Amino acid sequence: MSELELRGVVAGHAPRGRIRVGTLLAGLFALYLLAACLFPDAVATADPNQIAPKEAFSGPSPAHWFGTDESGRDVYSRVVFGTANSLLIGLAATAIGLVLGLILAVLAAFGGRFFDFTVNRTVEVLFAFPGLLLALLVIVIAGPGPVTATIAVGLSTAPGYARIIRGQLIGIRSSGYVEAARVLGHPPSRILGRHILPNALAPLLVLATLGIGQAIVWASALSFLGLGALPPTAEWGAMLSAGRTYIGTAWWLTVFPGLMIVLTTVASTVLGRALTRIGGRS
Amino acid sequence: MTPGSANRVLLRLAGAVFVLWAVATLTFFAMRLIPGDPALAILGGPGSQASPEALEQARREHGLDQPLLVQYAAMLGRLLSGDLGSSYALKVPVADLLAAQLPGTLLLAVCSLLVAWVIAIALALFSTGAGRIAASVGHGIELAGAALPHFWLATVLIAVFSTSLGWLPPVSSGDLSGLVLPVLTLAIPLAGFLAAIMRESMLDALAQPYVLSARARGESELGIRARHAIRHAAIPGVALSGWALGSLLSGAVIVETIFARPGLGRTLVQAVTVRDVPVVTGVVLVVALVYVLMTLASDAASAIVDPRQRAQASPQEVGA
Amino acid sequence: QSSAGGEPVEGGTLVYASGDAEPDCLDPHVGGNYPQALIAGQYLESLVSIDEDGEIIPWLASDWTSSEDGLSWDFTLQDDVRFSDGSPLTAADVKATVEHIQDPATGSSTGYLALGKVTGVEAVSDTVARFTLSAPDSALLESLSMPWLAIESAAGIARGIDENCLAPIGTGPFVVDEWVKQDRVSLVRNEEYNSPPADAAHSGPAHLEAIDWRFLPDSASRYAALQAGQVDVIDNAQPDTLAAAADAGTFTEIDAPRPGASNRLELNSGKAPFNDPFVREAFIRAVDVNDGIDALFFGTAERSYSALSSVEPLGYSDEALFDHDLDAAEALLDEAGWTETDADGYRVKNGERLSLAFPVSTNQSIPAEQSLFEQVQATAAEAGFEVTISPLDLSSWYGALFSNDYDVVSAPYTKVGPDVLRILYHSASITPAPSGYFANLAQLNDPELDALLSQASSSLDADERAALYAEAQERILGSFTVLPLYDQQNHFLLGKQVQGARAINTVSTPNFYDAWLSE
Amino acid sequence: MTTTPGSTTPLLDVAGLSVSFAHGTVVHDVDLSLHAGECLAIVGESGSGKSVTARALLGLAGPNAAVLAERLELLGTDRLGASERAWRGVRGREVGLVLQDALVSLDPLRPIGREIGDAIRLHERPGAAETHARVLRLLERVAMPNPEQAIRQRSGELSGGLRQRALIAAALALNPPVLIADEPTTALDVSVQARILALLAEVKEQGTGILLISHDLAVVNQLADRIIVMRAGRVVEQGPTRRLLEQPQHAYTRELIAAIPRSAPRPAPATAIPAGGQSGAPPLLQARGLSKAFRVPGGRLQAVDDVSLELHAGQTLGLVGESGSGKSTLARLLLGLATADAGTVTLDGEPWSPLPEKARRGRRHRIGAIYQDSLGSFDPRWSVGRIVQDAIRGPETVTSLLGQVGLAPELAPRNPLTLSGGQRQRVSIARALAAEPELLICDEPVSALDVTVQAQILELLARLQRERGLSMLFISHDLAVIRQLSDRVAVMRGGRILEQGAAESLFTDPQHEYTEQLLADAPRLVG
Ligand SMILES: Nc1ncnc2c1ncn2[C@@H]1O[C@H](COP(=O)(O)OP(=O)(O)OP(=O)(O)O)[C@@H](O)[C@H]1O
Ligand SMILES: Nc1ncnc2c1ncn2[C@@H]1O[C@H](COP(=O)(O)OP(=O)(O)OP(=O)(O)O)[C@@H](O)[C@H]1O
Ligand SMILES: [Mg+2]
Ligand SMILES: [Mg+2]
Ligand code: NI
Repeated sequence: MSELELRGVVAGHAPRGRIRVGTLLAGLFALYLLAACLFPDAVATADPNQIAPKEAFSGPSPAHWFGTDESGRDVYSRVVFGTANSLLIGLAATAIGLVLGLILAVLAAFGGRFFDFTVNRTVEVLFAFPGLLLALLVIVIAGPGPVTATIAVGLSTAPGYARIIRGQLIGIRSSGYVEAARVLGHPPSRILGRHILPNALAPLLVLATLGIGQAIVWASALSFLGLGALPPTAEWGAMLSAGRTYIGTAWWLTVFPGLMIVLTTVASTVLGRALTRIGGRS
Repeated sequence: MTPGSANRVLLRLAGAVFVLWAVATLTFFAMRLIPGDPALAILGGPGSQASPEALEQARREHGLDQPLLVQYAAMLGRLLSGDLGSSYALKVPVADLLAAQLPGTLLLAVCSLLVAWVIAIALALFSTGAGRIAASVGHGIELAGAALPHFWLATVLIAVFSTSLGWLPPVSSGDLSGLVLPVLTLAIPLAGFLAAIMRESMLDALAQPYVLSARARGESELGIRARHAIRHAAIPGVALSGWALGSLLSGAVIVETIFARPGLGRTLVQAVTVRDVPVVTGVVLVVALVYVLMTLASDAASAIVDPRQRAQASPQEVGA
Repeated sequence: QSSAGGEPVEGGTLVYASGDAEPDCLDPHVGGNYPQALIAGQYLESLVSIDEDGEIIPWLASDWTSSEDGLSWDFTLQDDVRFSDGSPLTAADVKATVEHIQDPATGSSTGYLALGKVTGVEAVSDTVARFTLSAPDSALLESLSMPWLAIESAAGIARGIDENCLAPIGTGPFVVDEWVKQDRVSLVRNEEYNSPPADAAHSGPAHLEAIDWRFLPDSASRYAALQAGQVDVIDNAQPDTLAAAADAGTFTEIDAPRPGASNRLELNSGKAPFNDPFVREAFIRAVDVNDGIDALFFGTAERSYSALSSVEPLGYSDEALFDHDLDAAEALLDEAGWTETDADGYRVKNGERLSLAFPVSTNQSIPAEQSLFEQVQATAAEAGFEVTISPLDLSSWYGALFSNDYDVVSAPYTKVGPDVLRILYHSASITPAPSGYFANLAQLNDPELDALLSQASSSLDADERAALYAEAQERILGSFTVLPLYDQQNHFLLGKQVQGARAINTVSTPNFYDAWLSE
Repeated sequence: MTTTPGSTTPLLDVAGLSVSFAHGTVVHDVDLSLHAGECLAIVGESGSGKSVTARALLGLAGPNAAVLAERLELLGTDRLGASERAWRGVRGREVGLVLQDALVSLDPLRPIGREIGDAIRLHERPGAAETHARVLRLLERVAMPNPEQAIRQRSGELSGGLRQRALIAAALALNPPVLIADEPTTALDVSVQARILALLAEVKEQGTGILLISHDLAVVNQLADRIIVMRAGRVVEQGPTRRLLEQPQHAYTRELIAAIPRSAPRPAPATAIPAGGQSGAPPLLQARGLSKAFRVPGGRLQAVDDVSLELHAGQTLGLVGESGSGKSTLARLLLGLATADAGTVTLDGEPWSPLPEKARRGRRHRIGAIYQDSLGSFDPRWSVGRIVQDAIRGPETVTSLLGQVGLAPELAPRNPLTLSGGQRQRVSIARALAAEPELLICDEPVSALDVTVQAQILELLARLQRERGLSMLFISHDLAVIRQLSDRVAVMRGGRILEQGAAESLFTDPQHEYTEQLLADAPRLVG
């Protein structure tokens, strides 16, 4: 009796219960970032602000893993010391953007009869206001600095989030399960909290994890316009934009901070997924 | 039903006018809030050694000596009569300036949006089904794409396609070949973003019974994603497109700077830098207008992609 | 000065890529900044020019004489010069030009200040214009050589600012044809041109048929465009590009430092902590920029020890004042009472940290310079100075200066001749103009210096003038309010096909009258 | 030209088929074969593995399934370990599959014309015009009213029965030699069901082999040549239809046959409930002049047209009618899920439907609902247990509620997507009961249940009515069920109520000719 297995149709999912290699790597990277945030001195190999103009623009070497920058500072150590600032901008700006976006979207999608016109229009006004101008205004008014950059980036990304979430909410609010919950007499807050938001959360999670990297990039764009972090603060976005001038002569100035941003985004996405997988099963 | 839909259109229009008004108002007061004297902008920028008489005269001429509310009313009056005013710094009518800047930026933004969609859909189609490795690689590309700074991408694209290969001009040359690199620069990160969002909804959609039913008809994996799942997955992205275009318009500044393209983004940043209030207001109004139009379009597009949204166009009594 | 010889080729369009901001107005009378000077040199001409040796030479004015007391100057104009609109150049146009610059409604700054002592111009005849002055002005000819005081047609001026800004009417070798905002200015050859300066290489119309003057704000793209052959000339070539270009060997470089002041840091002596000369000296001793300049500028910029540009013949240097000496700095700080040190290693006095505000204009400082400022920050910290660098947009930067919210600042100033010292360091320049503008950012208030500067600017005796300026500079540098860095950088890169282009020795703007394109 | 079973190579020949999921093996060692022109029916307990077997035959058991078989031959070709590409050639062309979940098996974003057209386009490549024509013909064959309009509608705009017909049309599109039909008539009224059965008979006549899965033994009796009875993933008995129905061998088969609802009147309620109006109390639920129209391609569709009805406490109102006649829409109006164009609903004499949602919320718990599309009514991210738990208002627990509807507590952590059709329907019922409503609006609550489970559920409902005075609006196409359960019955067609009256009189003495026809079309097990 020969038993032959029929192939499944869709590429099979990983077997449950085993941690994937990707998740493991992402976790390790996250730990590394955490260490860099909390104990930068231990993780770094040099003082991030120690200049050595004579050693400027030297490529990666055992002494300087990521090379040195235009002032001879150790790029690796600057990347390490920049972690806290960059993650602050990434996380806080994304949090601001998402929370604001979520509130706006919920108001827009569930404004109700009375609020419908005014709230929706107000939300639209915020959407319509160019994000760049918003960022510029915040910086011009409040002066440059990490907090300002965070707020500026958060504010200017909120409308995008709001827009996506709103589209998502509109689809979900007419779904059968939301109707079923209404028929059960559950109050809107409960429906929103238990059905609508969690179901809108999948794309939201992607947004959030992507947002971390994007916020840092946004901040670097502000640096490009000359309005980024205060020197000599190490911050990935500012390092990127400062290193851009030398992209032809010293590639390591942009590639390593850029890589950190990308890796952070990837790791947070992978971890976010893993978390929802665990959460979704329980 | 007809009076109802006529009402809806009217409401929508009123909404659009409201948005434009509010945006103009916000800009007006925000520009007063920031430090810097607009009268200086009129007299050759903040570094000018303008005489007191000249400053006084400039203020009087532009009504800057009036109380704020009077100035505000005057601005609204001008806007209502369709007059965007004259640039403080450039001394040309803002309308002319915008007419010259808008087409280039709009072309850039629209092309970028379209190219981004093409790339995003291709990514989503080819990396969601085929094997774990391909999926991971595809996902990695998306995430990296979404996390690429424009200026870095632009510089790399120039280094590869202009300096090394010599295929494309590094800066705008006025023809289509000059549009390729700027469009790619804007499109690649947006594509990564769109694709990453699509992927989630796509995976959800692929678990649905109608997908099984399509398989039972003999639909291929690609066909399933292309004909079924992608539409479900595209819903959030489509909703985003109107906003994306608006933000591309104002956010094009980096690309416009690097590729030396005249455009709204540069105009806006420059105008903010020298406090050229009429130009800032003009650009903001244009961006808002494009946004309003695009929202209408993307709502319509969403309704095509997802008819459920059409049914919900009027507010339901979910919340209240 | 084209090294590659050969007969000039007639015709062709030269594409010039400018990294400077696009002017708001093509008429350099209005406002008056360097970007305007760059382009205006192609279509406007001045009464006089300056040759390689720094001597004043004739241009639109073939001859000039001054009265004994120096209060009246007669300029005789060249014969038969015509504006691009066909009208002849007369003394009335000179009069109209000066009146235009002095009219507050024009909003001229650079030209206006340079004509400070001129009370009026009289058209003695069609060809003779007489300037009357309130006081002798040793800088008058230097001032008049600058593009911001170039002669425009009276008829053109009469059209009003708005129109004149779009296409000023001058006598230059090229004429403004079209201005596409944020993109380019098209210049076409002036076929009737006959008024080259005395040091030009040829006569008659220019070789080039047209110049396509493009605005390419990004330095990397500018260089990429030059490499791709999309443009023929770029300005504001960045240090790394210059190094790369020198390695590649495929481009010609023109290094033309700007005249007037050098690029320098000014220490605000008007308020604490820099009202204490010990603290100023301590700062200057503490800061080490030499290695940084070498690295950041790839050897394209030379350290300066003078308040004036190296192209100024009357410039005075004193290297000894700027020796890096950390021990001396610390001793000076101790002496000034900044004896304590806090946990972060900064000096403290009466519970107050030794903090310095350093606003940096991101529109005016190139990346290499901003990096250098970070090194200033880092080296000053070693002595216990906390330097806070805030990158600001132009308006906010001026705002910070006007409200006296700065201790260190870098603000370049371009003007032909040492008279720039009077503008920058005379105590009269501490009083802000109504717009808030004041040029004496060091807030140097030294009556003796004031006297020296006033005397020098009225002295018509060259030797006396030189001696006075030397003494004045000694006082300025000795006050430790100035840390000179290097000349105002002004590098052009030209494709090998460009021949005969040069920078004019007035304010070092490029001139394409003699230029031609080979191939 | 009927082929005698066994005389030729079978179209379908399977031996030792087993399917396992992470939680266990759900199909054990199933053998079956199907010949041209033959109809093989699979009947059995809900959740016994019928649908999984059907899907496995097409290589569609799903990514989490492990499928093992000793032999799997389709049209004489071995398909063991076939490549995905090879399977694609089979699906739709050699084997047509009508999935059980008719309500959710059509892409909600695409017009059904496209969905059916795809089946054609994928294997043959006719022009657009020809595809259109063929789709139209198919829709006519499955008795789709107004096919020209339907072709442009999306599944969300179609009633359950209309969707099911579209799905059958898609499966028949290429005249495949094998047709697997999983509960193809659950959502159809008896008249349309009769037409579809006739169509299937005709197809069979033409030589197609049909594998029919159904809980409705009357339907099976009409069409099937052989029957397989499944329980708990195993085949317990098989044989020719007549023999099996008349002399069932296995105890479960006997149980099944005994549970078939006879078209018999409702047993008299234990406690006499006063008929409406006599007590003077207002009806629990009353609708007056309800109307609702939809915009459809090329016009408007009056889905509910001036409907008035009343339902008294402790009573059951049965609602029968043509598929697409507006039953579900009426239910949605009564629930306040859709806004009526005209008319009002009162609950206990107090206004209900015109009120804003806020004003209704406090009384929501009095009305429960069982939806026709049960899967759509479940939050896709929630487990069965959580869905039920969320609705509980009384002392019951998830386990006890699941037990009442015949579900094992092991199902609680599962996602509804992985349940069988009947299991989902029972989760939906459990959820409705969890809220302990006074009034239950049930839209085809037992359509996917095998007769034994169905009997169990009906008994449960009857008990609740007896014990708690539960009132019900009971929508069903199954006249026997309606007759067994209802006090009064309303008959709908084209959005209107044609006839309304006491159940018994309506069944014995129908006034309207449509009602007469309905009664005539009802399939009977014997006869
Ligand atoms: N994708 C799946 N993942 C896990 N379990 C599944 C999946 N699909 C079905 N099952 C389980 O397999 C068993 C058989 O399901 P199947 O759908 O075949 O039942 P069925 O006989 O068709 O029942 P019904 O008459 O209720 O439709 C059920 O217990 C069901 O819960
Ligand atoms: N959202 C909608 N948009 C357009 N038409 C609709 C919509 N919902 C229902 N219809 C149409 O209204 C009619 C009545 O539908 P309904 O679902 O009430 O029928 P039903 O009596 O429940 O039928 P079935 O027994 O088949 O479920 C159908 O023709 C259907 O196509
Ligand atoms: Mg089933
Ligand atoms: Mg229905
Ligand atoms: Ni049935």
